[in-house]
Amino acid sequence: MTGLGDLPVWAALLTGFFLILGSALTLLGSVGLLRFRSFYERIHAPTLGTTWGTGGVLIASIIFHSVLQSKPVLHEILIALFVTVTTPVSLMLLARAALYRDRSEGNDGVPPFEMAAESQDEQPRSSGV
Amino acid sequence: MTDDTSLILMIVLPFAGSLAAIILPTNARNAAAILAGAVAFICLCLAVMFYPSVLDRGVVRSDIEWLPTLGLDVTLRMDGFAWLFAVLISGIGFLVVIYARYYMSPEDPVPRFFSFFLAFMGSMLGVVISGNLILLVVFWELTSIFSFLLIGYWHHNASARDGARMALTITGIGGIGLLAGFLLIGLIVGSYDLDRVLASGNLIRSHDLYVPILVLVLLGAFTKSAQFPFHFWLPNAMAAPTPVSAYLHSATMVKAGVFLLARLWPVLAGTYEWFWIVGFAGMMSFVLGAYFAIFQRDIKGLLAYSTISHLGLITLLLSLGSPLGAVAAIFHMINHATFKASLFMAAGIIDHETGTRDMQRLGGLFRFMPYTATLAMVASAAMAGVPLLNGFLSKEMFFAEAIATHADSILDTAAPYAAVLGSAFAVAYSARFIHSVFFGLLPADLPREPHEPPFFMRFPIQLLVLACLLVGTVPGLTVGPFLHTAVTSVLGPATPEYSLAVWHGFTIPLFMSVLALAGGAILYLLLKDYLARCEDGPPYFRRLRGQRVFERVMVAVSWRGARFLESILGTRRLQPQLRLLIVVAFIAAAWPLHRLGFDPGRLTVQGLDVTFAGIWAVGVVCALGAAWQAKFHRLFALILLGGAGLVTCITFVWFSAPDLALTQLLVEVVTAVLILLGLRWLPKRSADVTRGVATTGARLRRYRDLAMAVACGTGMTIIAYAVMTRTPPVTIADFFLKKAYSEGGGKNVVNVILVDFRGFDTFGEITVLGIVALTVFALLRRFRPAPDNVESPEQQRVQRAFDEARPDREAGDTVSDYLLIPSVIMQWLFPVIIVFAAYLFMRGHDLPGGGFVAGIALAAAFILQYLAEGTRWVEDRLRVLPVNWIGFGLLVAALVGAGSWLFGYPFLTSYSRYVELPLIGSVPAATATLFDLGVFSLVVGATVLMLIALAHQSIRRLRASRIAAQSNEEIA
Amino acid sequence: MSGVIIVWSVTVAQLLLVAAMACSLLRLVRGPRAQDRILSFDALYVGAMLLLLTFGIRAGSTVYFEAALVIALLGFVSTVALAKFLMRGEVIE
Amino acid sequence: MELILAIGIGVLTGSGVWLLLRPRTFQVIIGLSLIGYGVNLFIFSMGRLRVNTPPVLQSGAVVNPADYADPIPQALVLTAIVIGFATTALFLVVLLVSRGLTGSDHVDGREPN
Amino acid sequence: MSALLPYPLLTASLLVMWMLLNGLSVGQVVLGGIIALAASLAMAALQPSKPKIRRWDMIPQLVLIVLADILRSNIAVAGVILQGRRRTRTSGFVMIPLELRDRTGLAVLACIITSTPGTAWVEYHAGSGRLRIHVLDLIDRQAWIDLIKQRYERRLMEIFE
Amino acid sequence: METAGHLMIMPIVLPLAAGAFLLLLDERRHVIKAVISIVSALALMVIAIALLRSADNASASSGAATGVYLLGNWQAPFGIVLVLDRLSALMLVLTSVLALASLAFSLARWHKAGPHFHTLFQLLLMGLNGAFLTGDLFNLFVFFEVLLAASYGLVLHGSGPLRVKAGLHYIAVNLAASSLFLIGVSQIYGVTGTLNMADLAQRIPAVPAQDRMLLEAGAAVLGVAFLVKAGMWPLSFWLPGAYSAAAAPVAAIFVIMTKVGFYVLLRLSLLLFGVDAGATAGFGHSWLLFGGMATIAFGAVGVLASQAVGRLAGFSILVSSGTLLAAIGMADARVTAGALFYMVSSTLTIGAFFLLIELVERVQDPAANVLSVTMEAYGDDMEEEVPEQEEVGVAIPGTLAVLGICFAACGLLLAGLPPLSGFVGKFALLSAMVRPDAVADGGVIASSTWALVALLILSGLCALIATMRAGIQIFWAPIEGTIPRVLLLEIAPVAFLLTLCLLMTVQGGQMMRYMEATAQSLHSPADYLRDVLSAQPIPGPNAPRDK
Ligand code: NA
Ligand code: NA
Repeated sequence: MTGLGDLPVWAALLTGFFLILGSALTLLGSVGLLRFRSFYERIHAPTLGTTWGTGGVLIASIIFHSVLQSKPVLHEILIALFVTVTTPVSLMLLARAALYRDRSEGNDGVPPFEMAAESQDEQPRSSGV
Repeated sequence: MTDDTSLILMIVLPFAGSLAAIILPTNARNAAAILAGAVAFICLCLAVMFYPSVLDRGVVRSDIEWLPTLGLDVTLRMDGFAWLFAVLISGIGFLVVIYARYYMSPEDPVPRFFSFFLAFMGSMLGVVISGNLILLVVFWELTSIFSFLLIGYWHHNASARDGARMALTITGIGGIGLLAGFLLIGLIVGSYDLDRVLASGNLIRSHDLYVPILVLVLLGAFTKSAQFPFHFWLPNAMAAPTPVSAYLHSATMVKAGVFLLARLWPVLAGTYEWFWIVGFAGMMSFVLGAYFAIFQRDIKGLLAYSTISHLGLITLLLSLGSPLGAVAAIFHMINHATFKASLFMAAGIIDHETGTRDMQRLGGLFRFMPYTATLAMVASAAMAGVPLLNGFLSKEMFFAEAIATHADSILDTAAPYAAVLGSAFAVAYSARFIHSVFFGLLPADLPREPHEPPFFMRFPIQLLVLACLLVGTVPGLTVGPFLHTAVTSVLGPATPEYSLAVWHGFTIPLFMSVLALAGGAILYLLLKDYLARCEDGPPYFRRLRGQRVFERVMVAVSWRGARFLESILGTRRLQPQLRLLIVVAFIAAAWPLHRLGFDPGRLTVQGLDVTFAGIWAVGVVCALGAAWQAKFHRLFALILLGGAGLVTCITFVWFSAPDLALTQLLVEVVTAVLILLGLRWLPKRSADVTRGVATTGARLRRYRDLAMAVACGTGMTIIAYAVMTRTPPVTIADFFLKKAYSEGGGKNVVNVILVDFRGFDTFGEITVLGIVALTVFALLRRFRPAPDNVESPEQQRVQRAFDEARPDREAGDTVSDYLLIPSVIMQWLFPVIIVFAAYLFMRGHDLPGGGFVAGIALAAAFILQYLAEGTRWVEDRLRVLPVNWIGFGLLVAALVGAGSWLFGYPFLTSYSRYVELPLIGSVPAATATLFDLGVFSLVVGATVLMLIALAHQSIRRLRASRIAAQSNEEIA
Repeated sequence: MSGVIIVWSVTVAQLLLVAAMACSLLRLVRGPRAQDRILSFDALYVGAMLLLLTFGIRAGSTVYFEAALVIALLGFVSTVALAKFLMRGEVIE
Repeated sequence: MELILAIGIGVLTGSGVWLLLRPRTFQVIIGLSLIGYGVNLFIFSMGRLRVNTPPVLQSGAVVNPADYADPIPQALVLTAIVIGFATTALFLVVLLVSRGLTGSDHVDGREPN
Repeated sequence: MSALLPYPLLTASLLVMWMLLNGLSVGQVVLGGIIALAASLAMAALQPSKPKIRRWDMIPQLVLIVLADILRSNIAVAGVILQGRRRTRTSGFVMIPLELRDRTGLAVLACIITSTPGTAWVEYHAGSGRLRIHVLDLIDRQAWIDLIKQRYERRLMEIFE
Repeated sequence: METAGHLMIMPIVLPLAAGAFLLLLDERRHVIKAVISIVSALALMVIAIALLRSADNASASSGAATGVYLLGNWQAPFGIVLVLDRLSALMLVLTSVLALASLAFSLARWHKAGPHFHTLFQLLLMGLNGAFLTGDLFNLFVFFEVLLAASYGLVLHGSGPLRVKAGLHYIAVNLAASSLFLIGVSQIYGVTGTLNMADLAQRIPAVPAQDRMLLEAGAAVLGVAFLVKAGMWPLSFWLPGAYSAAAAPVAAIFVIMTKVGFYVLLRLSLLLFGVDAGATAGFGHSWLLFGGMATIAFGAVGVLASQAVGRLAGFSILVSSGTLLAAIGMADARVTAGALFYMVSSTLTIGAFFLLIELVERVQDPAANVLSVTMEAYGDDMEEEVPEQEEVGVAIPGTLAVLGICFAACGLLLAGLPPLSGFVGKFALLSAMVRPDAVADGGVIASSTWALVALLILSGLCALIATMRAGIQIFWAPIEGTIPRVLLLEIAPVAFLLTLCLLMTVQGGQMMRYMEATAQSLHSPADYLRDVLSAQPIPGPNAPRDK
């Protein structure tokens, strides 16, 4: 039904590669989200999906559509841009909120508010995944 | 004047007079009286003038079309019997008016009295001269209503209110029964016309419905005529002003019942059922009424019970089914009207002059008011059936009928004895009235010094008593011919031979009369001393008070019972209502499926896509989780709801509905923010408080609800699956797909449907959105947070406290630090989203997008700024006027729609073509796009209005608390 | 040939993405804290966005692109609102 | 496919109904939203399911309706979504106002005793 | 000019966005131009702090560096996730005193740090200009501080201040 | 379509334009807003009457029994059509009359009790008229939502705990009902593939047997949605509360809303499941009959049980709805005719009653003059409030008498006692149910019919007892009767509506003729189908585009 037939194989291979790369990275991110112990570790995981995970799929999409329509189809770049700009916003707000909640509940493993330059004495926490 | 017009006038005049009287000033006593008197007198003259035409034509009719298709026309019909009553009603009415003028005190709002009086008279005339059964019911009910107003005239005392209510309730019930009965008669006869009904007596009597008809009609007649067992309302009606009693209980109200019995006598009488029901009621009323009358202390009470008794006599006569009985009944109707009216007026005079009607307090009044006393004596003698008075004649006829055997039965054998007994009682109470009021020694403690009343107060009595005398001495010359016309008009060919002679020789009836007179006299002599000091009401029956029973029943049925029923048949709680709704809907859907043998279609697992299944696994978890968590973890539930929405979007995309996915996504975002805004005003709820204390009942309720939920879900699944797997019908969609581009000017068929083919739906849809936004706005204008929400959220308090506690920081640092960096990005996204919205709008007609999604996107841009910087900051810079956006949007949509009128096309006719613009090339220009602009504008306005109105509550709260603080300072 | 490649890779990619969404959902349900749920909700959105892009490739058309674009540009708004609700107890001050 | 979607519709509606019968206003509003999803998908499914045939015409002037999914249910769902959004917002505000005036978030405005 | 075209750079980039979305054509340029202008005028209403970009030339360099770093740390974090329990790893907070004050610059820095898997922007205090980040795989705290300050902050300060 | 035809859409567009325009005016400009609103309402009445005349004449003279308006110039069944026949015209007139009265009443003060009253009111009218005019099932849903949304706003107008609680229930139930509406409509579409009512009527007989149960299930669910609006027991418990809590003018206009449910049920049951509906003919009639009877019984009980006059009025609505539903269930042209007459009469009556109640309650205690809204007032500082002890009207001595007369009239009308139209309506129903030819064909009259007759009569009795109790308590019992302060503007609408009832009595013959003609055309919808489906769009603007 779609004109997949007249897509050159190299393009198909490239598309497939990036597609699977991107989604694999995203999956990894989610796995990390699932397996990491503390919230502050988990917060790192989704960025896999939002950076190169998204990137991979977008590149695949760009290649695919550009070759298929034999003209540059670049509007996926916008998605990349928007994701890169918006994800930090939510993550920053979320992390700060989590920090506040942990502090107000006096949970351990969170730094005190003190921000004196020499207050680098926070104990790094050792943990497996 | 033609008979038609005078017939109509007889009805119209009284009501017109009533209207005229009601607008008279409250103190216009004479004006009202003169008006009423004039009306009554004219009616009397009209009636009298009818006699010749009634005499030679028998029946005079006048028909005015009213509801022909329902067989209900204004048919007025005057015959001898109706004529007789018309004369009685208007004549006695005239006399009562004169009497009332002097009876009523200047303090009373007399015009209202005469207004009701005239209206009542009109209704009564209507009853007697209406020639259509339903019309008769109309007037019948009117008499009930106006008698209600007349009895309750002195509504400041409770007895009047109760009497009026009881009268209306009983007679109202009767009237409704009468209506039902007449409906059945109409069903049999095929017409409500009186003449046709009177002509089809045999048909009716032989019909299966005869007994129901009889019962219903008698219900009407007995309630009206206060016949046993419906008699008890009448004595309570004595709370009415005496003129009212004199009118209602002599010639009119109560007479309506027996009038009806006589009127329908040819149709209903003569059967076994008729004899038994009517006869029994009549005899009971006759004897018991007379017996009760003896023991009344109140004169009017005595007269009331005697009325019941005399009407019982008439009913008894009619029950016999013999023509002679009917003659006697009609004759007694006349006589009773005359003497009873005069007696009531006399009672009124006594009350008026002495200030009391208690026969134990009264006495020896003969010395003070000889004329009145004489008149009263003559009248009550007539009531007792003393010879040479009219009462005697009809009583004689009654005795004669009583002994004559009709249907062989106990009732029949009892009749003579009952007749004598009742008559004896009548003699006794008449004697008591005369003796205890006018003779004996005068008690000391009379409220005021009695003397003769003014002439015009006595004049009506004189006339009536004169009538009693004349009729009693020379019946043949006076009442004879009129009675004959009346009788023939009722009985027609069946009219028997009868003589009105005073003297028939030494007959059994004569003997019975003597017996009754003697017995009554003796009875009174025996009871005299007892009656002088007994308490009110008859011995043995004192406990059994009809009206108390009635009141009890009324309260039990119409109040307590009703409340109980309402509470079990209905509910005021929401959950049961929703439960019922769901159950009903489920049954409604399941019933046809069950009835027509439903086959859900075979399950096919083919084409089952793992990805899709996985997506829906996510969706299912989200839905169930939301249902599970919504009580204690609102935020969690909200997030899960979002998840379910996301899965819905993916489904839309999967099954080729990109527009739906777009819209759903944007709505998701806005809804989430909206509910979050609301969450702040809901009470804190923690799981551990109420968890685990669920009672068994609660648990059972939960299981029931769970079952219902599962049932509904399964039902939806089955039906959806069934429809999806059936072969689709030929839908109207093909037309849209074919015409969307060629005639709608767009490639995105969904959008073309929305803005063109079915643009009218969108038109209404945006109106809904606008209305809701306005409602939300209006509601929040009056929003008042619950006490536990008034202060700012815990987090803000903690953070402020923290900032204030530290020397290096000041209040608000935390939040400003918090938003410092993110807000930069969110600001820069503002124009980006605007451009994106423009993009969505522009492409709508040809590709997924359109005014609605564009609108929400733009709204999101605004909301993002509010999120980033707070309400004040934004509104210092941006002045969004959402209400105007809404109004503008609606107007644009309406104008675009109406624009097509200019070209003579129907509303919302779109026009699209490509316009060649310099250096831009051909661009699509469809009026549909303009319409979409209206949509866009409205959506922006509505969405922003709702969210911002909600957001404003926080500021409102701050302002309120500030005001509160100030006031506290002022206090301190 | 290339059709087969595309179809297969898209199918695999979609499976991976759905698995990713499932993981995020699992974390969402597990929590333990609200911030974890919000974080995984965000991840869920990203997964959905990528899924939509794969549809575009599978269908060889760009009609599904805007949906993805909407998630990319506006999907974070609800996350922001949620986070702010955690931090301040109030979304718009 | 049909089966999965049907089950999905059922679960959404069922969960919604369950919440609709709960005593707390917030539960009711979530329930109404879930029912909304279910009903929208139900409407959508009434046009039968077609994969990858969006009713967006290729610019070809001649159109074969068989090549496209039924656009009408989609249009109906769009309207339904909008109206659902509006009513959700309204109900939310009403429950807030009720909570404010009665002090309780019970649907009957007072705690059951 | 500045009244009509308050943010030329913004307007331009919005126009580019429009082009990307609608493809290239004269009509779209005109239409997009109008819309972009309108959007930037709307932006002007918000009176945002207007960033001054001094060193255009450094932007591409920074972008490339960041992309590379992101790619590297993607692999690193993926490794961490895949390794599972086989190796213990310490994560923790690092406090970094910043000189960079420009809000836009800070925003870009935030995007960089957050977008890089393995580092997360946690809190920033405008008063003291101190930033706290969380590092997934924390071995040498000072190394991270230098990395951020040397690799990103310096460049950003050159660009924005 | 000639421009005269455009009159048909005016009842929808005019109130919309008025409402939208009112939005652009400043909040505090009450006078100008009131003027616009009233003018619009007046215009609506004039238009409605004109439409009624045209509908009556058209069907009397030419073959075109029904006026058809092709929206967007798209032919039925594809586009949305408005259909004007005697029934819809009648409903339009009734709506406009009631609207005029309530609006006038509200001008005494209610319209200031909250923002955007007039807009909401106008849009409610738009929704009502749309629902009465549209010939498209989904468009009907849209207009239902329009009128419901506006009603949500209006039922809460003036705020206050009572209103909000009742409103919450009202909204919750109706939202659920709306979902049912959607399910029903879409299911019908899924089976028949069309949304146009006339087209549906044509397609339904052809629905294959294995799909018919799905069709009927959809129709049944749809019916439930309408029954909620019509207030059938046991779906009607929200109604008395909501109506008695609503502000007087709002409650008055709401009376027409239960009639919307009746209208749609009547229209659809006769159009889709009438005699020519093949296997599905007569679908649901018995349910309506018995449901209606249950509703009458419950309503009557409620009437007796209610202490507050407001609830009494609310329950009388249920009685009237039940009567109408049962009448549909009878599926007999003459009964339908009677039902239509009864509907008009009872609507006017209860509308007047709701307005009157607020006035007579001032007899009981003058404190009732204070709006609950002013008690609850917690608005913005700039918000204009109705002052606490606002003196309403002046105490004229005649007031009490006038109120008494009006109350008595309402009582008679509710009880169906002579001489007013309440009696005529009830008699029309009864005489249609027990009539010789009804016996002739059926042989005997069904016992259910007898039960219905009894219920009708007894419900009247209950109304009589209850209203009498209330009237005595209000007008007679008080020793020191406080003379209420009533504006002419407030009593005039009541008098207006009651006068109309009187006219209906006097002109009963003509009215009945109209109703019978209406019923006839409803029971033989062939003309309707022909006219709707044969209406041709004007050739023109949508010519194939130059590429
Ligand atoms: Na058109
Ligand atoms: Na990161």
